[in-house]
Amino acid sequence: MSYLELNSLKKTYPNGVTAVKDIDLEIEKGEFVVLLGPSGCGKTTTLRMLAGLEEVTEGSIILDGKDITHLPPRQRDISMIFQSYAVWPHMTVAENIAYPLKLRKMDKQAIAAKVQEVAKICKIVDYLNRYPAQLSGGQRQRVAVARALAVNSKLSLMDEPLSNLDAKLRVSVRTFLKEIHRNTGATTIFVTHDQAEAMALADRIVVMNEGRIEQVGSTREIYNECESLFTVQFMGTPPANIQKVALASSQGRLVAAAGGGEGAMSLDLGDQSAFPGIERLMGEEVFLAVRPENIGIGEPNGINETSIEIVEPQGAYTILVTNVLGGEWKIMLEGDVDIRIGQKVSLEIDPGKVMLYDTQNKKRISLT
Amino acid sequence: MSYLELNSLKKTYPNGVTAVKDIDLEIEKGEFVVLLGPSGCGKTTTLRMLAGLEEVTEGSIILDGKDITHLPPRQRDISMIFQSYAVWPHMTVAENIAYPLKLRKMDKQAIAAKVQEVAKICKIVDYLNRYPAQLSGGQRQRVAVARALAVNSKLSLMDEPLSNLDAKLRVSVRTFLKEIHRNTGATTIFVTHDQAEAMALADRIVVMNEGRIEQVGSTREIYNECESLFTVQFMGTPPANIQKVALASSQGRLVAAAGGGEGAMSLDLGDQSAFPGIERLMGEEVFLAVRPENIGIGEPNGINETSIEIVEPQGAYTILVTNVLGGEWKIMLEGDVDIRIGQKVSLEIDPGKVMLYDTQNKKRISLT
Amino acid sequence: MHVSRRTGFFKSPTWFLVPVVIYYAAFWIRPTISVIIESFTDKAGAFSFSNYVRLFSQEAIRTAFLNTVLFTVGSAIIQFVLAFALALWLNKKFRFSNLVLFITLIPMAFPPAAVGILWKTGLYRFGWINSFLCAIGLMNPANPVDWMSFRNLNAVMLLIVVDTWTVLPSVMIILLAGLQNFNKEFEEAGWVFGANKFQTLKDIVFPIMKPTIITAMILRMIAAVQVWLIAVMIFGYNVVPFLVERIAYNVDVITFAKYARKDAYTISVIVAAIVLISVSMYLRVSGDKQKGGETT
Amino acid sequence: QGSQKGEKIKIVSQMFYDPAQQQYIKEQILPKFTAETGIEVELQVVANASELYKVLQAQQQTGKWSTDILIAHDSTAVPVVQEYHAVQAYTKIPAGTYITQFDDNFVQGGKRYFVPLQADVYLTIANKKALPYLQKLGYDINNLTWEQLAEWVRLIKKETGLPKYVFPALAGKFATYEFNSVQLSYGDKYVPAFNTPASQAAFKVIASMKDGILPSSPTIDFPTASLATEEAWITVFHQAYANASFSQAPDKFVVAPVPIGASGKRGTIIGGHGIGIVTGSTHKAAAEKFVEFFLRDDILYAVMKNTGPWIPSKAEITSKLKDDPSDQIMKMGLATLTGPTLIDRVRVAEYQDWGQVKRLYEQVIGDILAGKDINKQYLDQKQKELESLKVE
Amino acid sequence: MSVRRGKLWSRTVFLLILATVAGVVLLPVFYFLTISFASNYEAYQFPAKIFPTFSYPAQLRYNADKENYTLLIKKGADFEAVKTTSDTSDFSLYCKSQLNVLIASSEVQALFDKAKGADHAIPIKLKKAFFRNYVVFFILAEGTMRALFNSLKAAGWTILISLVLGGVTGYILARYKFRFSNTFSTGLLVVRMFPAVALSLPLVVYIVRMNLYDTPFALAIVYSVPNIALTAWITSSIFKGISVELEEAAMVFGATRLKTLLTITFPLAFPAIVASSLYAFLAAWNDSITALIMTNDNPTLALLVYRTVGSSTIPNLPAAGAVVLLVPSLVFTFIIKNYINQLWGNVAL
Ligand SMILES: Nc1ncnc2c1ncn2[C@@H]1O[C@H](COP(=O)(O)OP(=O)(O)OP(=O)(O)O)[C@@H](O)[C@H]1O
Ligand SMILES: Nc1ncnc2c1ncn2[C@@H]1O[C@H](COP(=O)(O)OP(=O)(O)OP(=O)(O)O)[C@@H](O)[C@H]1O
Ligand SMILES: [Mg+2]
Ligand SMILES: [Mg+2]
Repeated sequence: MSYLELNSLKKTYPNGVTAVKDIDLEIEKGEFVVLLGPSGCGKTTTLRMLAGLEEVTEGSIILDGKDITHLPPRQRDISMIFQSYAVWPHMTVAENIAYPLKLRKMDKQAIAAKVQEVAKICKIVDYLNRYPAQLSGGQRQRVAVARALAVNSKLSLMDEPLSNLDAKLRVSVRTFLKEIHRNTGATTIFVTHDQAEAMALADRIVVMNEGRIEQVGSTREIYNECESLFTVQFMGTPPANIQKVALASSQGRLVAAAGGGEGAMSLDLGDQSAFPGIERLMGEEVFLAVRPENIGIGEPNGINETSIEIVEPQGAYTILVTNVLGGEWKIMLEGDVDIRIGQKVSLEIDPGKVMLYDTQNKKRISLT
Repeated sequence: MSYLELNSLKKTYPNGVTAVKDIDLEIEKGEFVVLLGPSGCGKTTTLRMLAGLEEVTEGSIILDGKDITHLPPRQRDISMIFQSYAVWPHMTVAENIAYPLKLRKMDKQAIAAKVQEVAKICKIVDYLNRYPAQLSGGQRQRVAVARALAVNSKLSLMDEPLSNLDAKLRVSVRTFLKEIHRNTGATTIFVTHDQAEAMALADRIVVMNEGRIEQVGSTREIYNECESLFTVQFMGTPPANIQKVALASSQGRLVAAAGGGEGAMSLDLGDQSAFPGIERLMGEEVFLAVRPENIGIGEPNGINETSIEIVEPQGAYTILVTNVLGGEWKIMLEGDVDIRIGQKVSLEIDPGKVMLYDTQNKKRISLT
Repeated sequence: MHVSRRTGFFKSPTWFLVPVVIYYAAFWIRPTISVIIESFTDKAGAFSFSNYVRLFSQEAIRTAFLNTVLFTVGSAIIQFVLAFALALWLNKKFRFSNLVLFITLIPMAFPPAAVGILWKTGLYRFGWINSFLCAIGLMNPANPVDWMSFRNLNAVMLLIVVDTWTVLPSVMIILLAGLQNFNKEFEEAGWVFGANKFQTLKDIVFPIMKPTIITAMILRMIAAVQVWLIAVMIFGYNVVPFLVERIAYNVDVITFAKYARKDAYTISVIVAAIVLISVSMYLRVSGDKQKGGETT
Repeated sequence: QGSQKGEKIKIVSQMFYDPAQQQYIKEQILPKFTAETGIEVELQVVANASELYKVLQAQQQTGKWSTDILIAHDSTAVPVVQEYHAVQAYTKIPAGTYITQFDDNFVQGGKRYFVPLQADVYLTIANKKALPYLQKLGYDINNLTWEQLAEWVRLIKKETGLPKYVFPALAGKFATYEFNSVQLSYGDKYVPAFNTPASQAAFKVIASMKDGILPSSPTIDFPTASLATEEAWITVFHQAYANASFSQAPDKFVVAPVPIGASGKRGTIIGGHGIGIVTGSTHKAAAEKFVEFFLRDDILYAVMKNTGPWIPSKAEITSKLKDDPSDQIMKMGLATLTGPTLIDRVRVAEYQDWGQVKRLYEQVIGDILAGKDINKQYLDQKQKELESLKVE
Repeated sequence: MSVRRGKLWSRTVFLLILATVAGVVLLPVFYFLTISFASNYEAYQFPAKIFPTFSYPAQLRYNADKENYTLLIKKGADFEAVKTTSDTSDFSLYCKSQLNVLIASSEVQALFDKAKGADHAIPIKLKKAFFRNYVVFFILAEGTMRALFNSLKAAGWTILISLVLGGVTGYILARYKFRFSNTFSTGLLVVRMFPAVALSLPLVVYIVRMNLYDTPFALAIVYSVPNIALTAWITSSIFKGISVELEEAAMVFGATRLKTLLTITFPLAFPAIVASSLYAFLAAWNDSITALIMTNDNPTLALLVYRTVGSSTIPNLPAAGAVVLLVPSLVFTFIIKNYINQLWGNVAL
């Protein structure tokens, strides 16, 4: 039995919206799991059911062998970091951290010691006597973390705790959270719709869509072995480029082709013999997905000639926007590339990194 | 004379805070300039002085040859996109766009035509009769853009127009803004604290710090030829790694070294003869800055052996956090790297990409 | 918004307050000052404290003072608790919450005269209140309570109940607005970190809502100290004296008495002083600990 | 006729205080006048003396006299004439034999300012449910003494366990006159008074009923509600209001004269209203016409019967009263007014402020109900306070 | 299972609270309405009825000995004799004035004849003229229309004065911090601390001197004193709720400050400002005390109600008058409820 089990969890709001349709998930002790998905997919709802802030419509939640499905929040032994931090504005930082401990009837000295300890970890020792209004967003965030840390709960929940921070701070707090997790080993469920965050933090990512789980796996699996068209389209900044192609065989090689005339696509996927069972797909249409970083500029493999429409230098890399069969494709090149808008280029798609999806059920077509 | 000139601009608020200390800037017609800097550095204040929403304490603003320093906003012929969009909630989308035109006493038909035109550009034709409350954040943002676009002003100001959008949308609106600018060629000043945004959009970036300009330049210049320690530390996600080193000569080669014993740094910067005038720095301490993507793992050049503390896979690349002389260094490797936490590695720093800074005035030391 | 001074069409916004100030100077400060002057002068017009001395020697004034204090404190506490509970309840959205909100606001619309009739007809021994209590079996029809024979503390409490019915909506409205602006995550953080509902209310919701609560309570206290109409409509003059009831009695019933005007004016000054003192005391007690300011 | 078409006069009246009375005047009487003369009439009723003074003061200060006719209580007649110069002296009085009890107020300096319309006295009214107890005692309600009344009230309290006598004593209202009528019957020649032997006896007899008096009495202005709900069965009260209860269900009540005191006679405060023409009136001719109309036998009788019943001010009417219940009440009142009754009047003019005098009486009933001993010392103190209120 | 029970529990508690709240508010209101429809005879019946009646179960009895007739009305289990007479017009007048039953003398005669024929009391049905009290109220309240206009004028002026002066103050308090802004808003609070009853006396003197006595405008001047302050707080809350950026956007796009105010700020604030004006309306509409002192020939509706029926010994007519007054107030309260947040959300004293 796992540490935390979500069994066929379902939530219908009083207004009739079924936000969570059927969630089955097992989480091991000490794992850092990220719920990732587009806005409105039910991440917050799931988390709030775990916290006891939302009543469960169907299904059950087992934490550490105990059914907590219908317990009130305070009896669940969890901690939570809220999107707005929810650092209580009328208490000093120290009081904020101490309050949950007081509720646990810890004695005063122990509380003071604990406050000092977590404040040190979170680097807020200097602000202990300040009120939240006198802190910056990042500092407030740290207070929220410290408060959650102090209680030593069985489960740590975080609902987009970084989304109110500015980009720079977000990255640094993210690293900080990861470090904290490494040191404490607290079982953590983290909600976000920002995949960079998810990938940076997660031991396992749970991709959600419309109240269901699309895929569960490590960053690598989620990014490189997307099981559904939804996942491949959702993951990556910029996301993968998608094109409907027909599979064909040409001189013993498997070729994906689309469009005709100038700008047509023709991609050599490799020796046909390497794809057992590919016959049944021959001549069929499938979705081809390829990530921007797996496209190069040089020897044409894919598109012969296309013009660059937008260049977005990003320091460490550059994003090019180009027109492929009427749609926008994005290409990501390392470093600072000397390409002008309007320049004609040929795209070289890495055939080993291409993923194919069924047009009907949108699931991945395994080629091996 | 340039199209827009900011001469020794200074702003002291009634409460005594001097938000802008001394800004000198010249902007050419059609340029897309981004003001970039950390929170509180005076970006918004500068922009608001340009808009006429904030009184100028000292200095002058010349737009298209005319001194507008003390004109009220309406006489400046500018347009602006606000952080909160500031789309008027009691007007439909069409009315929102038309309102500034009405104020300009344009005739009705011309207004209708203009509204259609910009609505088409901004892809909001379908929503023209809706009220803002019925639109999503991204759609509202487009309305704000359309409104600004419609007036054909001399200067377009934008104060963090993307910061209220979610990560995914932000990237797409950013691309959209860039496209609009390419088509209209409106002189634009864009404020942000997000460097990815700045780099993606700007013709020129103005890096600000504490009410002053740190550096003005193209994305490439700002990223790769940072003139000050502030800039190099501010730019990049993650930002550059900084280490205080001593310069020495060893067998005719210039070496930067720091620390001693195990984990010491020793970086071969190249043949000493390539650095004329380096003599005066010999034996001196300087700050060495190197960007995460300019560090590899392999043949040691820089650090011999250090252990990986955190691995943050990011799909297209992976960020490693490692310990260098007691500080955290970040390394960015392309793709998905198979490295475990705790693994010992040697760092290979690209000597050509290293930047050195004076410890006193924090300015860059030119090595050529 | 700070627009360039040289370009604005007025130099300073304060300029626009001039009409208000003039209005208040003419219709508030002037009568107020004349009232204050009257209270500090004797019949001959010479400065004197004689009015105050005379007043404080009257037993009715002392009773009125006591009743006023009891009423103010009692109604403030009871109305706060009820209004807050009601606001908390209405703040949850339920099916007919909008309708229920309207129902709770109905007493606000009642003209004072109607409130008087309403309660007077209810409080007779054979009025509708006892009719109802007998009908639901809470009272013995053979010997119903004679509410109108209540005196002293009982009467004050009865008046608090009646007053509460009337003014609860206006207190509740303010608290409800505060709750609607209240970030629910503060409360939820309380629950998650181990507080039960009551602890959350006490340790988190109240303190954070303090500015709203203070607003509501100050407005209420100012009105409560000046209670009179409801008392007079139900009990008539003299039976349950309050300070402002004394003023009205002097103005209304013993108009021609030697010191009626003087007494009325002097009590007014006393009442104003009491309000001023109690409001600032309340502000002091409720504390300026609120460093946050950011409640939403 | 001299009156313009659509002419309209305005009456300000202290009489017809109750809406039911107003309703009768407005529905039955005024339309008749309009039909006869073409003159329209507006009736404004003021609730008490101070409201009347306020109206007059405002008209005096602004110089705009919108009122043409004043119907005033005799106790306010003097200030109306002397302070506000609101009413002019009659040159010609409509024919009739009028009661003279109020002429000291209505006639000033030999000139008549008001013609009396009616008089009112105090009466006893009792619910028929109370009568068996009286029978038990063997007393006659029409010849009751105050001691007997007290005994009756105490018996009811003993048998039913409930107080059944209402002594309306709302501040500023009637308590003073209720006491006065007892005091007079015990032989007081001058009320207000507190420590005369007659007064002391009078207060004592009321105090002896203490347990039988509704404790809520100080909050009650008129006995109507208490009598109608049967919370109270008995009261001695002002004719007009006692009659309001009576009219609601005539069969339920009996009406009798005020009880007899130690002097062997009845005592009552009497009051009456008079009608006068406003000095500043701009419709004097029309006003005179209305006065004439209103004092006509048939009209005055109808008004007296249906808004009271009151005691009509004209012998021409009182001599023709019949036997039905309301005429009987009128007769009973007339007998009290003209019989061997000790009568006194409201002496507003003699005191600085009448409200304060009333307050003294209200305190007495309050103290009686609170169980205080109403002894000589107490009453001496009250007397002292009373004297300090006299006009110097 | 425990869930189900818990749900049932919370549902029950919820309904209980709902019933209590609704009961506490509505019960008095229902009794009050019922009283406004009660006849004089009914007004003081015990136990009081919560809903009005439409007719009386009654009997008519012929008393052969005296040759008259007695009307009996059901009370509890028995019938109570209320009126005995032999005169049909007397009977008819009694029915009309005490029972709110309109029955002509000729109809009474028919009933009398029927009763005479029977040897016991015959049951009769007396149907109430349901709105009789309201009809009587309008007969008594002469000049109701004029009083209504006066009320509207007084309320209108009060709203105008409070909104113009209070609204400007509110706007400035919301948008600017100036040297005395705190003192000023505290000053507004002090205005409410002085008992209005006492202030009205010297005020009347000024009003008379200004030749405004007995005008609705004068009333408005007095009503506005506390209402300007209230309006200032409320409107400042409203304006604080409107983002400054919306105004700045207008100015940047070419609007003058005035134009911005008129085309952006005001339309946005308008609904809430209308709602806030209802406080001023209610104050003016419901007042009868100030009007009593300050008017004479031009009473407001509230004063008219007070004057004509306020001193009644029977509460049915006053209740009817008060209901007439109440109706507009209720409508406005209904409007206020949608703007609670804007009106009070940002209030800070
Ligand atoms: N209290 C509620 N009542 C009714 N429906 C709700 C409620 N809360 C959320 N929903 C609906 O449930 C669905 C899922 O909402 P949820 O907040 O869980 O999404 P989310 O994944 O957290 O999205 P986001 O990334 O925007 O926070 C949405 O359609 C939302 O509109
Ligand atoms: N109205 C004001 N009155 C006084 N000080 C102000 C005012 N507005 C801004 N400041 C101060 O001026 C400084 C610069 O503020 P500004 O808003 O220009 O920064 P910014 O660069 O736009 O920051 P951010 O990225 O957070 O928007 C800050 O220290 C701020 O506190
Ligand atoms: Mg969410
Ligand atoms: Mg800014």
